[in-house]
Amino acid sequence: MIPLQHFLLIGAILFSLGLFAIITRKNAIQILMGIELMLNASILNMVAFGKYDKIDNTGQIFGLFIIILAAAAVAVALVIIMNLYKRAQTIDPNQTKSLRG
Amino acid sequence: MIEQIIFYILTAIAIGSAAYVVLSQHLVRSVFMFFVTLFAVAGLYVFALADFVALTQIVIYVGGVLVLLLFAFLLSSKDALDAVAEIPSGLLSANRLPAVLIATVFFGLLAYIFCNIDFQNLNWITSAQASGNVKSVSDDTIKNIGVNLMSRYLLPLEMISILLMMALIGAAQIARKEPKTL
Amino acid sequence: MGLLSVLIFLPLAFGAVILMLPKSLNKWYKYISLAVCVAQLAIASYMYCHFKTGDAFAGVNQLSQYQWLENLKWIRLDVGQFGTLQIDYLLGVDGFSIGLIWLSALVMLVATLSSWEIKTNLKGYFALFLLLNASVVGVFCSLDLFLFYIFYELMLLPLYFLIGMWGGVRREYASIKFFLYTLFGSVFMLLVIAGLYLSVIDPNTGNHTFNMVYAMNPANYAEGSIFNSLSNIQIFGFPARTVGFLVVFVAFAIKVPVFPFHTWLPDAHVEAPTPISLILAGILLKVGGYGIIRIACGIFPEAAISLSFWMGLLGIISIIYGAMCALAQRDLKRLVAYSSVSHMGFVLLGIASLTSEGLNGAMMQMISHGFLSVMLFFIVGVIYTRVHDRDIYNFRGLANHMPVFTGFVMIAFFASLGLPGFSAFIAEAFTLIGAFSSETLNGFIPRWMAMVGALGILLGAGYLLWTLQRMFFGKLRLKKEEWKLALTDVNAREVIVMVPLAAMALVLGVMPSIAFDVMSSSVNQFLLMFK
Amino acid sequence: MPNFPNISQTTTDIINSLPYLCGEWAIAVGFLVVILADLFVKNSKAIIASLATLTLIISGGFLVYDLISFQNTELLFNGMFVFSKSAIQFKLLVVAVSLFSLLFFYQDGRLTKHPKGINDLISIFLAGILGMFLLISSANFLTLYLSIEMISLASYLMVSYNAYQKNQAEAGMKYVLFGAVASAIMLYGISLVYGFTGTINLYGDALINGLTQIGVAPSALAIVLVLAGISFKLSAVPFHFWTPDAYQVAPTSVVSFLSTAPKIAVFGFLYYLLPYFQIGDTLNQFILFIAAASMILGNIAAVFQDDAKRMMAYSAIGHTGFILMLFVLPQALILNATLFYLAVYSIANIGIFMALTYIENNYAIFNISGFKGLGKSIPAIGVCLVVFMVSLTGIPPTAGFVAKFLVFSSVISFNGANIYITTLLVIAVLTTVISLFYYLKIPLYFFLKKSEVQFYRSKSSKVLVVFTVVLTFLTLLFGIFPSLLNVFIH
Amino acid sequence: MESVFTNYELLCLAVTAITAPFLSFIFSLIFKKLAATFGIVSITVSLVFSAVLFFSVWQKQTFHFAFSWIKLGNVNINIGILLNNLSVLMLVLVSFIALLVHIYSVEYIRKEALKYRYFSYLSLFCFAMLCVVIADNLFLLYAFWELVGFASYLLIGFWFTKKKAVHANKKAFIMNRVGDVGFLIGLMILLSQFHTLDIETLFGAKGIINSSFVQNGLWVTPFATMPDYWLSIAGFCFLIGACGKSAQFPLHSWLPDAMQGPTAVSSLIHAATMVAAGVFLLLRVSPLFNDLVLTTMASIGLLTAFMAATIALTQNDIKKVLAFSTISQLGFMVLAVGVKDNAAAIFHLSTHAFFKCLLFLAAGMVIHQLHHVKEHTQSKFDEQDMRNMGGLSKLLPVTTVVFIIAALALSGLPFTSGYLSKDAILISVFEWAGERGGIYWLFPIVISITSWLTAFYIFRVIFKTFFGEFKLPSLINRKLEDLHLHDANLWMKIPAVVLAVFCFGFFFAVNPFNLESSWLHHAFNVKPHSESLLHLFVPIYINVLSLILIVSAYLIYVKNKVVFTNHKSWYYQFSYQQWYFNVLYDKKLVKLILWKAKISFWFDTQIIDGAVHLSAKATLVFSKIIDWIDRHIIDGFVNGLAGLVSRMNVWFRSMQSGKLQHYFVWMLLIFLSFMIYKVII
Repeated sequence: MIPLQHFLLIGAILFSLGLFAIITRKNAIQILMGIELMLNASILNMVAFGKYDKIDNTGQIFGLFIIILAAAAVAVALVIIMNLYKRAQTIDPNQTKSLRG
Repeated sequence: MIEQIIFYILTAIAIGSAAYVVLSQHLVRSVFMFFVTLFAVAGLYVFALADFVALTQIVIYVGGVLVLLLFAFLLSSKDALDAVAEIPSGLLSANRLPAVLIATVFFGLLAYIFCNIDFQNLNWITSAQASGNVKSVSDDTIKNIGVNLMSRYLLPLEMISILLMMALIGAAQIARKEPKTL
Repeated sequence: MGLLSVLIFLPLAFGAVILMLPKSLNKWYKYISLAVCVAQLAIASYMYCHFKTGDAFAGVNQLSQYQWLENLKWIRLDVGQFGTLQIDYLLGVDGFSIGLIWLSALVMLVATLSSWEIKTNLKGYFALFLLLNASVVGVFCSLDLFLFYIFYELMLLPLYFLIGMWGGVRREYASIKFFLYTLFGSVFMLLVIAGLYLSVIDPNTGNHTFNMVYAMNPANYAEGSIFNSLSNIQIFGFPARTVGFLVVFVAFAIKVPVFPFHTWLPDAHVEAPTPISLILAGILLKVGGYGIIRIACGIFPEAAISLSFWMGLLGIISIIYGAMCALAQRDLKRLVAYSSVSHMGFVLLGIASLTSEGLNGAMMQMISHGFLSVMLFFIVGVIYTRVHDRDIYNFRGLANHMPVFTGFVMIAFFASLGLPGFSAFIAEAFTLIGAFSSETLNGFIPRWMAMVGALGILLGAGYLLWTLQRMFFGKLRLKKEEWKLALTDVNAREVIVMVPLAAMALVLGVMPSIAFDVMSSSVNQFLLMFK
Repeated sequence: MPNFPNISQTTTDIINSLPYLCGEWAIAVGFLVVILADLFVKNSKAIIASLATLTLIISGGFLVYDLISFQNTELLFNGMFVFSKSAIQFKLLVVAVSLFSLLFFYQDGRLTKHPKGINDLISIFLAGILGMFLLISSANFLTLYLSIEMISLASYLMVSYNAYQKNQAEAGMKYVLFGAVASAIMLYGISLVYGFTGTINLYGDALINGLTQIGVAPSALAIVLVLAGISFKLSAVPFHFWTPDAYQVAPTSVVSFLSTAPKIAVFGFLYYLLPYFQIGDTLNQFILFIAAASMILGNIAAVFQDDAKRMMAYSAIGHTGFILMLFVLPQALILNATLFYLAVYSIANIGIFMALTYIENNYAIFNISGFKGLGKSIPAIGVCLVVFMVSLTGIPPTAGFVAKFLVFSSVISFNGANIYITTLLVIAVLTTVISLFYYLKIPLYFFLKKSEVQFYRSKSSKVLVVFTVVLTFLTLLFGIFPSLLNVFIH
Repeated sequence: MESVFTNYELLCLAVTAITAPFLSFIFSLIFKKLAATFGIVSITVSLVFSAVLFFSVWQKQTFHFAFSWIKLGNVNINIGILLNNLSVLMLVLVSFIALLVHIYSVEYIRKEALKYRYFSYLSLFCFAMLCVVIADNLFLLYAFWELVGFASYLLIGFWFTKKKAVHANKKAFIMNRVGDVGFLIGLMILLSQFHTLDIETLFGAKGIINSSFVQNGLWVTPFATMPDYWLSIAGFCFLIGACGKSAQFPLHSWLPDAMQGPTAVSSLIHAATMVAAGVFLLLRVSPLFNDLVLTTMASIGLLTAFMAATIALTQNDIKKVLAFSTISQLGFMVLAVGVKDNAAAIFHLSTHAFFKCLLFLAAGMVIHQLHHVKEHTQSKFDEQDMRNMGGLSKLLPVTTVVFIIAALALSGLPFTSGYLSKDAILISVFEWAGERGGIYWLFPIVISITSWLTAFYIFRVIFKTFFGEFKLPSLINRKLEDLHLHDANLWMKIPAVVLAVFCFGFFFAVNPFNLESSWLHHAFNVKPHSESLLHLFVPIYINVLSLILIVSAYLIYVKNKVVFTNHKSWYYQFSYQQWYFNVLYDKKLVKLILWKAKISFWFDTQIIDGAVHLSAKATLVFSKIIDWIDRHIIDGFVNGLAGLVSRMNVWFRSMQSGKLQHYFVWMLLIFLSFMIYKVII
């Protein structure tokens, strides 16, 4: 039996790594990957807790919804990022700073 | 016992690959390493008795999302790929210092809280255990998910259908070429 | 629809008419405006003449004693938990307001007459002017705090544009400064008004009410409410009622203006076109004094008592400080503006004394200053419209060149430095007498304040005589030769403007009872709250 | 079926729930119909416009019907959806705002001249409204998450809808990534809440009991994490960063929609959340903090902005803070004030953006400093702008004043002497004064400054002027007779 | 004795007497050409009515009429008329002298373009002054007191294109204002103590001032109580008021400057009437003064009298000499009030009015004629400078005679009115000092010296102006005949002659040597002087010494100046040998006196006037500082707040750097800090 804490800690590590990624990566797509890491942490938590919810199965279903939604969100985000690439020839968030102040 | 060992191996793979994804200076490698992470995490789901979710993770995430990411990445980052060596490294460069700070503090915070909670004695878990509302390895999760989706979670399901429709339309609209007649 | 409503809505209606009229009727706007003002003055005069005096009509904290009372249910807004927001269209006048209403009618008329100098965008100008007119009158006759506040704020917007669009070089700075300053005070006041609303209960209906007359009666405060004097609620460690008083006081002190909240005044005056300067000095400053009396002191009497020393202190600082600043100016309009600070300091001193003499004197000073400052600003305007310069050093020896004008200048100057025979003398003397006897009568402010205040009279003589000497006496010498032609003596319109002002100052100086009779019973009634 | 003890009950619940959701169904059907019409009808612009309008009206009609016929509060769809009077009020407000926005879309030059057409925007827009409806009625974290994502995705798409310039695309990217991060954080919070309480239902004892049992620190962490996503939608500090960038370059009509409708929805949701999240004083403190920070930052950062829409973005942040101030109070106190304020704010905001669009369409001016002397050319628009600005500042006789007064008196009536609340009030007042400074900048440039250049005017329709004037009239009318607006709201 | 008139008629008379000049003031401004006529007619009316009033009230009754003017709280202020001995006397005095000055002015001001203004101002002044005299309460008195100052302001600045005149009138008004402030504060003290300002009620025979007392450091009145120092403060305040108006030290420096006005004005306002108003006020409120105030008053009077007299010794401007002389004589009066001899003060006030007015008129005639010469010859010289004069007695005989008569009166030589009044004061001072002894003996000594100096300086003027050699012709290179210098015409001569008549003592006393026989003095003298040697001794020694000084002045100024320079000349030897008591009088004493005079003048111009200017300067500098504070600190604070906002604006906007990841960092930092706050704390 794996203790709940361990799932949670793994999730926390993944989440923190995701945070690190979104701050440091120089590429919008990699930032998106960081976000996916964070989402994975959440799913992990959900399914871990879902073990104690057999009838409603909330944890697992929530996890499924998250995965599906992440796909949709990634699709939208990618479209927007590709649009940026088309207009600015870069997806480095540091290079695109015309809106400021 | 073997269960634990596999779990921790998977954990190590997941965290290690995720760290590589996050820290690597080599962009393409980091993307590919993300495959590994997702697989490993899917493995962890299985250990949480969520085999269907793990499956979905592999099918949708790895098969769909990540491929999409990779395509986009390759499409957009030709220049970036060429200039791999130029990406600055080191702890202090760019936003790394605040990033390290934020990530560690956040993790510390979470860890501190998780370690201070006795999950086994939470009311809802004890009552679930008492009423037998706990999954066992042999349970048929897929059926349960199916029924629940169509009954209890019907509204969210409908919602997400509209959401996906909208995302589809929007993404298609933005991605499609503008007509010549401007 | 009572007379007061007519007073308020007449200008509003005709303002709308002006907006409707086509641009080709440009010339007629000012005559419409003039007609409105004349009508207002006639109504105000009628009211003044038929104003019933005596203790049975004192007003202040007795709603039934107000005259020309109008009470309409206006807003009944369901706001959930704390009942219905009950706002009444409640108008009425008593001894404190009737004089000021008449004053505003006169000043508005004078300002209209001096608006002849405005040449651009007449439609906008007169529409805003009439809006301002309506709101000013509204401020003086509304007895509902919400209504009062609406009119109070409504004055700002037209003024902002009137200063900002027709003003001088730094008009943008001046107008925004004026606006921000006033808003600063009034938004805080809004909090207090909200607090008052939640505290005061209409004794007849049991609802919360904005009625400021009810707010003056401690019995009408709901138990445990924030401004109930028995509930001892503390805000930042001070009693809530003291904080309430302070907030309201500061809001109006900005308007008066009292040191150290006065710095908007010189800028606003200097940049404002002449008619707006007239209104600013003649009416708007009085709104501050009126508010301090009726709202700050009337609703929070015990806080006023405990802080009267500081009020008095601010008053004398304003007197001396304003005079000193005036002495240092070389811009004539700035000088006059600072002199307003000094003169309005007397108002505060008189209010702080909380004696019959002091309060009457303060009211008198407001009315008197209404006439005199308007005249002073008009005088500045006369010079400015001719040569577009106001620097005192650029003029000399105008007395021979513009004898009639100089005559008016002499009258205005000497009247405002407190020459007997003019209203300012009576006003200042009574203010000081009140301030002096305060220590004996009620012990609110010490005697030395009156003595220091008396020094202000001396300093007043200083800067006005200096100006007189510098600009009007001596041999004619102007900065530019061509000014000699430009500086013609006053024309008929200008005389028509100045004569009634000077006459009023004189009449009130010789027969102050005209004003005192009307207000004294109200003042006595008011003072009963401080016993 | 032993494994599914509740299945029959859940199914009947679903069937019983269906009629309550007519408003939502109408939008959903409208969404589909619009898509189909776009696919199969040529030159469908006018048809889709009328279809969308019809959808909104029908939905509004259903809502009104619900409002009149149902008084009770019910949980529907197995605790997924809450049906209540006040939720309908918020939804009606959303519908009203959306109607204005819809009309507005068809006047915005950037959208109407868009080569890819406006039809897709309408369908996204409808889906967004559906998301808002569901958000307002969310009764558990799953629907909360989904509806917030729905609104977010719709918003991302609308902002990036015709991003042809670099900075437009950039704004879209920032918005989407920022939003994704915020929702990831919220999701993590939801997962923790679920873990701590075993339930994802918002309303019920399980949540409160679970969070109370777990202790202050974990529950605070979970709640704050959840609130991150909500704050992002409200664009409250510190989740406001996307706002100025997105507002500045997005099509003005879209900005007008985004700055009003989602906010109403989120506040509607927050209004319901209030009593259920009161574990310790975390919620109050967090709201206190973000309210104060939003008011200060929003209003101060707006001061020297030159881009009109960017300024309005900061102003929106400030107003969010101001409304949030209400949410430190008990639920019972705030409904009317919130609705009133939101309605008034929306009217003024839409009005301003309409006026700005008119100027964009006709003069292609985006900067406030470019407005110099415009008052001479378009005095009507100028006067309207002044009224809106005054309303946003909260000066009589506009509706903004009454709204502001209601907020103040609600806060004071609760506990005017509390030191934190008093400090918050003082901040609110001071920032109101500051806000005057930038709000008056528009009239300042419009009327007070003289123009240096000749304006080139391209002729376009006057519909926007009419709308603007109508909204101005409403602002003044509700300022003088606020009871009228209350009638509408109720 | 019953009056001939009913009260109502008295009221009408009094009102007419005071309104006549007011009407004239108005009509003069409207009908410009008839201004002089209006002025003269109105003041004649006033005089006649005053005279009637005088005869019906003098020593017979006190008439008091009042109606309520302002009634507020505790304050009830009347408009009213109080006719008693003092007021009717002043009424007659003022209107009489004013009439003469009016007549005189007709000629004096004939060539001025704006003479209607002159007459209208003069009428205004008469109106105000008459009102001051008969006002029944202090508030009203104060009002007209200021109005008098205003009229004086107008008249001093009559030639408003003259820079000096404008400066002078400003100075006069402001220094008067200093006094007014004192007066006002005094009023406030009285009002809050007694709740009335009615002179009769306060200070009359049954005045409530008598029912107030000082006890345990408190000043108790039937109405209120104050610490006792307020009694002294009240006294000092009125004293300051009087000092301002009566040009007493330290507020005296405006009077010499006021000589910039027309000489006729100087004679009426700045010699005879207005400046006496200060003394009049002191007389009105005299029951209020306690010992401290009285002693101070006496000291101020003494100091002023002495200082002004010494200054007058060296002045070359004829009007300046007279101005200082006025200050000095007013000092005598204040001293008299200070030693509680009100009768002497009133008496001297009256006699002084005549002879000082005459002196000014005569000087005015000289100046006027010289002015004609100046215009006629189109040369430039100062027509007021005595160094340009000399030997005018032959050319202007009438002027000379009247001037000498007035001078004699001023010096207090027998047969003149001054003899009586000045001796009255001197005797009182001697008696007063005798009662107190010690240091107080300084008072009679100094006042005696002053008295002698008076004789010396006024005769210096006479000798320098009317005797010796006429220096002007050589100065401007014209022959004497070309100057056409002659006596003024009748318009000017008649008033002078009339006044000269009134300089004789017969008019005031049956026996011109006996003070006690003076009806005027008698009327006010509550307690008769004790019969003592003083009555005999004081006049004699004063007069003898005065005569000696006059002669010496003659020797010095008429015969030549060599007395100072050429020791061997026979004049010097003569004086040295003949007047053997050279201990008292030799060149050294003269030099000493002159030196002292110079010192005094220097002191006056540099220190006193300097102080006045300095305080004006200081006020100005202070005002500049305040202005600076206003602009930079008060307004600076406001702008600083705006600056703070803009600082924060810059900071907030720098947070919005445009880089997405900076947004993340900021967001997470703020968010995390809140969470840490929540979780840890």
